Amino acid sequence: QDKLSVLLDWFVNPDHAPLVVAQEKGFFKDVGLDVTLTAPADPNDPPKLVAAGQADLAISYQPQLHIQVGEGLPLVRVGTLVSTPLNSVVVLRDGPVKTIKDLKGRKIGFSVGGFEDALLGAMLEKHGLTLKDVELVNVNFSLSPALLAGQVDAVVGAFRNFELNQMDIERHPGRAFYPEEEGVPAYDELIIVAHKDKIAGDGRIKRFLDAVERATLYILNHPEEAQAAFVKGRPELNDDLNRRAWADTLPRFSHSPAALDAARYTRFAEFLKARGLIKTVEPVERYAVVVK
Amino acid sequence: MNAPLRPNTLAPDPLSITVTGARLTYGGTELFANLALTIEAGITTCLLGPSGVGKTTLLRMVAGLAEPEPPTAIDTSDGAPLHGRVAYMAQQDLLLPWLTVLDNVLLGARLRHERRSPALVARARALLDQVGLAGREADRPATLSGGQRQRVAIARTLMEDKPLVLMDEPFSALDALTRLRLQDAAAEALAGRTVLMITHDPLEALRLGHRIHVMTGRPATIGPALEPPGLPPRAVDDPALLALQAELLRRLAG
Amino acid sequence: MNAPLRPNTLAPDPLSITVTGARLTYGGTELFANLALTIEAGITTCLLGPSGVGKTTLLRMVAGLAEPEPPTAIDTSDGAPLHGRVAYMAQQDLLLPWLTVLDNVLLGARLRHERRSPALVARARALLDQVGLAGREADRPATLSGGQRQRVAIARTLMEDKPLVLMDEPFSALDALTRLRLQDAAAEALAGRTVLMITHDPLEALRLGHRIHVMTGRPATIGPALEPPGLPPRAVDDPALLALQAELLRRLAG
Amino acid sequence: MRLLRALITAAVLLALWQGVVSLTGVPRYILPGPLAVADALQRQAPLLVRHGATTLTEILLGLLLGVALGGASALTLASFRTARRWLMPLLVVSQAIPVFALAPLLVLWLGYGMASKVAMATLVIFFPVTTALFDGLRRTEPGWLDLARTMGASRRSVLWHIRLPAALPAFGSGLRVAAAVAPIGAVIGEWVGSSSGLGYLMLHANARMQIDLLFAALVVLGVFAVALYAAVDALIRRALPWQPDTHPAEEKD
Amino acid sequence: MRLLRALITAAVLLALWQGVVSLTGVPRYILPGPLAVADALQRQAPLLVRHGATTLTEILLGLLLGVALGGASALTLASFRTARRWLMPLLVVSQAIPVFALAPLLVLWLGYGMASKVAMATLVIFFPVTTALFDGLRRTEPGWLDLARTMGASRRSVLWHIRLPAALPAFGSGLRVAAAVAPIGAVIGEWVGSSSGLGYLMLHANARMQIDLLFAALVVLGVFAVALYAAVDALIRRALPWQPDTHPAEEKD
Ligand SMILES: Nc1ncnc2c1ncn2[C@@H]1O[C@H](COP(=O)(O)OP(=O)(O)OP(=O)(O)O)[C@@H](O)[C@H]1O
Ligand SMILES: Nc1ncnc2c1ncn2[C@@H]1O[C@H](COP(=O)(O)OP(=O)(O)OP(=O)(O)O)[C@@H](O)[C@H]1O
Ligand SMILES: [Mg+2]
Ligand SMILES: [Mg+2]
Repeated sequence: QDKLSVLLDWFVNPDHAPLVVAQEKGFFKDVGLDVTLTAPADPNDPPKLVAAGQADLAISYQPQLHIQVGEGLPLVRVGTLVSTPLNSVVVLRDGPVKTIKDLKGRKIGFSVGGFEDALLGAMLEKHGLTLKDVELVNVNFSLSPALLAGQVDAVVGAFRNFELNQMDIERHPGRAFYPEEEGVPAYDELIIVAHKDKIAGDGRIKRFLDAVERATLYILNHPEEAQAAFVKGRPELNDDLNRRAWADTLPRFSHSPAALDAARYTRFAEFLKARGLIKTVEPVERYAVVVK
Repeated sequence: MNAPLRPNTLAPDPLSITVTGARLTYGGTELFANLALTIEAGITTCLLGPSGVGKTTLLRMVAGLAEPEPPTAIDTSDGAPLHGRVAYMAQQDLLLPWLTVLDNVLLGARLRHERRSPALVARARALLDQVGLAGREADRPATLSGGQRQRVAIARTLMEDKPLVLMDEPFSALDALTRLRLQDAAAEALAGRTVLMITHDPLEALRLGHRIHVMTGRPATIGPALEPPGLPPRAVDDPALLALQAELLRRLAG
Repeated sequence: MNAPLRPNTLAPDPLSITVTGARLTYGGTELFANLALTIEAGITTCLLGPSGVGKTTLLRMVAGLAEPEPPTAIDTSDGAPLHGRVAYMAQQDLLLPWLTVLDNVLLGARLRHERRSPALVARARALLDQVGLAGREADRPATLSGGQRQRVAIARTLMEDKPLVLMDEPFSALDALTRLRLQDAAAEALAGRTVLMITHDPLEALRLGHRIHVMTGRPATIGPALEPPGLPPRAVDDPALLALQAELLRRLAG
Repeated sequence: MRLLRALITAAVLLALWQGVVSLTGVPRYILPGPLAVADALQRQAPLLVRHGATTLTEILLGLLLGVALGGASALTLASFRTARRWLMPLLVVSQAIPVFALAPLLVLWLGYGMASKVAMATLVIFFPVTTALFDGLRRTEPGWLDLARTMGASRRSVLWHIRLPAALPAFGSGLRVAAAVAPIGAVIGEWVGSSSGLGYLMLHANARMQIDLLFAALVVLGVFAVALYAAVDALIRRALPWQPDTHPAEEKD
Repeated sequence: MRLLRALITAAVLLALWQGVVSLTGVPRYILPGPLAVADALQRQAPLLVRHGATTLTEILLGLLLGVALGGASALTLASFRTARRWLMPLLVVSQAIPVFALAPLLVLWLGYGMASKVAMATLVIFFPVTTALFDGLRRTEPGWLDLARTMGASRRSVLWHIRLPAALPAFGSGLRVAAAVAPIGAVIGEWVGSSSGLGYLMLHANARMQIDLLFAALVVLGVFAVALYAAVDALIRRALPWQPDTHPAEEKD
């Protein structure tokens, strides 16, 4: 059994289903891995700690990867967990904002991820607005409460599989504007990153990705059993919200976690450069690889 | 110069206090049981007794600061409670370090939210002058010598204009001459008032006391009053006093 | 019963101290300037003076606690510095509230990390017995009367076995009889030692002092020594003392 | 009697809470009512007990370490002028650094285990204890110091036998603050990264909008704080019998 | 002389920092070296000044409010036995509640403006000040209280003229702690929700992996803390001239 430490991006939630199911179903054990999953409180920490050699793998986000690599962190993407964007701009469905245009002059809450303003800027520009036309407020991790309580008119950084359900349960259904439909190129929301210099000859990563792939397929084939495995030992995850989020997340898992679409990464890097978040567009192989 | 020491209000009928059946225990030891003492109206009663016999405790009991046990009774001649009618000078000077000398003397007025009238301040200054501390009004207690601190405490007590005055060894830190001077000043200021004064100096008791009691024993008892002839303040070199001093020492020896 | 008061080590050659040209100012006022005093070896020097003249300050200066100004010189007969060779009893009792009476007496040993040997403890207990506090060893200072606290401080000072003993009004809070008893005890315990004692009581100075100085004036000066006949402790009723008392009072008024 | 009082306090608090909820109409995903929280407390009892045990361990360890280190550093500051001059600013700065900036460093050096949480709790407790004791050590009655000096006491001996006992009441004051803030220290530590503890549970519940569970965890934390404070308070009173404790409101007049 | 010492302190700190970086080989995206941070400080000076001004205002307002409220509540606790019995547990609980649980409530009631940050800073400062002053009020020399009683002072008058002045040194001790923790209070408040301030800047820099900027903001925060502490310390010494301040290490022996 080889040990392998994995830092999640946030507390365990349905986004991590393939990892948790692989753990619970013994898929990791089957490939000779003893995996520990650790949740941080700040999603910005895991990539740093992997870069510092504190853990083998971290769950992160594609936009952040570009920024981090731009700042010189020795990171490389080795796998994909969720292959579509999850991020979205959310407003109250029966609120005054019907289109992006209606955001003019309004308060928009965000939870600092480092990339929300760029994303929002692109979406606004498609509709003839700029960031100067709105007021951005950091609401930390209280996105839906801020929106529901009317403190802000919209939030950016809400996950479509999560916050929308949350609002629905509270009987204040929301409306989402999807970045990939509003001028932002599509990207992988959740990716798996490793230290650049440590992947060569490390057979564990390939085996890990195999187990994740197996778990993803298992979830698709046996949603009920997978759900049961997911909440086993985590009774706090067995509630209405998580069950709904589970259903909404299933179709978004990458069916081929190890595969890489290099062109997609280049396209997104160019987008980020245009928005001023990175200075150069590096060759994809410097920061995203297919592990052999 | 002596005028300010005399209270500027008309003193009411002097008060007498009778303590009967007084009982007080500290941790199982009876300090006194069934102790009786009359503090006669309008005169100075001096209390002597060996160190640790319970003089301070008795004084505090009269001042309402020590909790006596039944069947203790403290009766006043006018039947009204003593609270608010006592000026108390403790064995320690108890000056407040953050107040100036003058403000320490004016403490009572400050605590009772009385107006700091020019007359009041003038009286305090005159008292300080009387105890030999003119010019030190603005100093803080930390810069005073032991005897100077005690003199501020005396001025503070005389400043209080109360029918009953309780003083615990008020002159113990003073040199012989200052002591004589202040004894005279105090005797004059307190004339006509009911005073209970603890002292260790038999001669001081004989100079100042109309009646002198000696407290001895455990549980302590109070002996009969010794009433020296003549009116206080008596002259130090009065040969009658020297004879009485020997008598007092005999009583002290119990 | 008196044995324990006598130090159990052989006293070294007694020490004499000469203060010359002493100068000290507090906030612009010269307390003393060019003051001279010799504390003779092996005898008791008593210092009298009006309250606030600077006696305590002088004592503290000798003890190394007050910072004198040039050209002050404090010389010892053996040329060695005084530090660590002084037993000092301040005007306040300075008992530590968290220590028992016995531990307060043993404070010096504790501070110097000396072993708390049975002999040491026995000596402390005997001293407490001598000052009339047998049975109170385990009590805390807060439960003592003013005089009792002072007696603990006396015991603590006598416990220190030092060539120079400085005492600031050591008996001021004691009644006449206890005072006489403790004067005798102290005189015996300190026999052959160099002692400087401040007192306010001329008779006390005359009983205990080999030499008596009076300090007066501002800046203060120290008068010539008065040397009463006979050896201390002298009898209280010695008529020669009474005559000298009048002389002392005259000098005090100086 | 004390128990009764505690119960009434709790009842009044609950009533107030319910009042705020009813009057202001706060939505329950911001402030759930006491009934909802009571329900969560009961339903999730095993969970709360499990995570509470972790946090309690961290709190106690942190308190122990924080008090020990705080005491030691106050003594060091008091012992060496040099230490005081150079270290004090450092201590002050240490208070102004937010955790999240330190979190990766802490994890790097201490890992995700209990060590990093105990370190955080320690850091939070450390400063009030240090300042309180150091301040107490500075305020010694000068007469005692003079006496000790003539008795030939070394500086260390004065510190140990005079200054320290005299400063204990001030130290007690610092301890009380420490007891009250220790729980938050542990919780902040858990935010650094953890897989159990009330702080973890709260973040978790918050992220999932299980606000009733979040508040249930808060209730447990509050109980810890009050219990710790009461225990420390009782301990201090016991340990310092010579210390005047004159409760102002109990005076007669 | 003092300035020189401050400069040397800073230099030693920087050297230590550089030492840690060099020796442990912490990567710069976890702990950048002092040079990198100095560079960021200089490059981003206008940004730091702008956000620093916001935070400083919050700190000062919070300090003012926290000290006023803390002082008032200590006096209330000391005045009314009832208040003491019922309120003390409440105060203790208030310390154990992590911000983020309160954050949505605070924002709901106070909005995203400066009020919620000032409220946080106030909350953080409040408890040390309250406990320190309350403890001081309890430790009055009994002799003074006796004297005041015989002088016919009301309870309120005793509190005001005897207990309070006697408790000022203890209050000063609490103030010092408050000055040191005020900055973190404001920063925590900014995390709750804000669009400017050093806390906001730090979150932002952290997310963008501009760790040098994050640490530059930390440096500014540290300077605030030290300056505040020094100012409060000087103020206290001035205000309490009668208070023995015997620096242990300055004794001669
Ligand atoms: N710290 C100080 N600052 C300013 N003045 C001081 C200070 N200490 C003492 N003094 C002044 O020095 C003078 C001498 O004080 P000292 O205590 O030596 O008097 P003393 O002769 O011992 O008097 P007493 O018999 O009353 O004890 C006094 O007038 C006092 O006010
Ligand atoms: N708080 C207390 N707890 C226990 N015992 C006490 C307390 N206060 C005083 N005592 C004891 O009561 C006795 C009488 O004390 P008190 O102070 O009345 O004596 P005193 O006659 O004034 O003596 P002195 O002349 O020495 O001042 C002493 O033996 C003392 O130890
Ligand atoms: Mg007495
Ligand atoms: Mg003196």
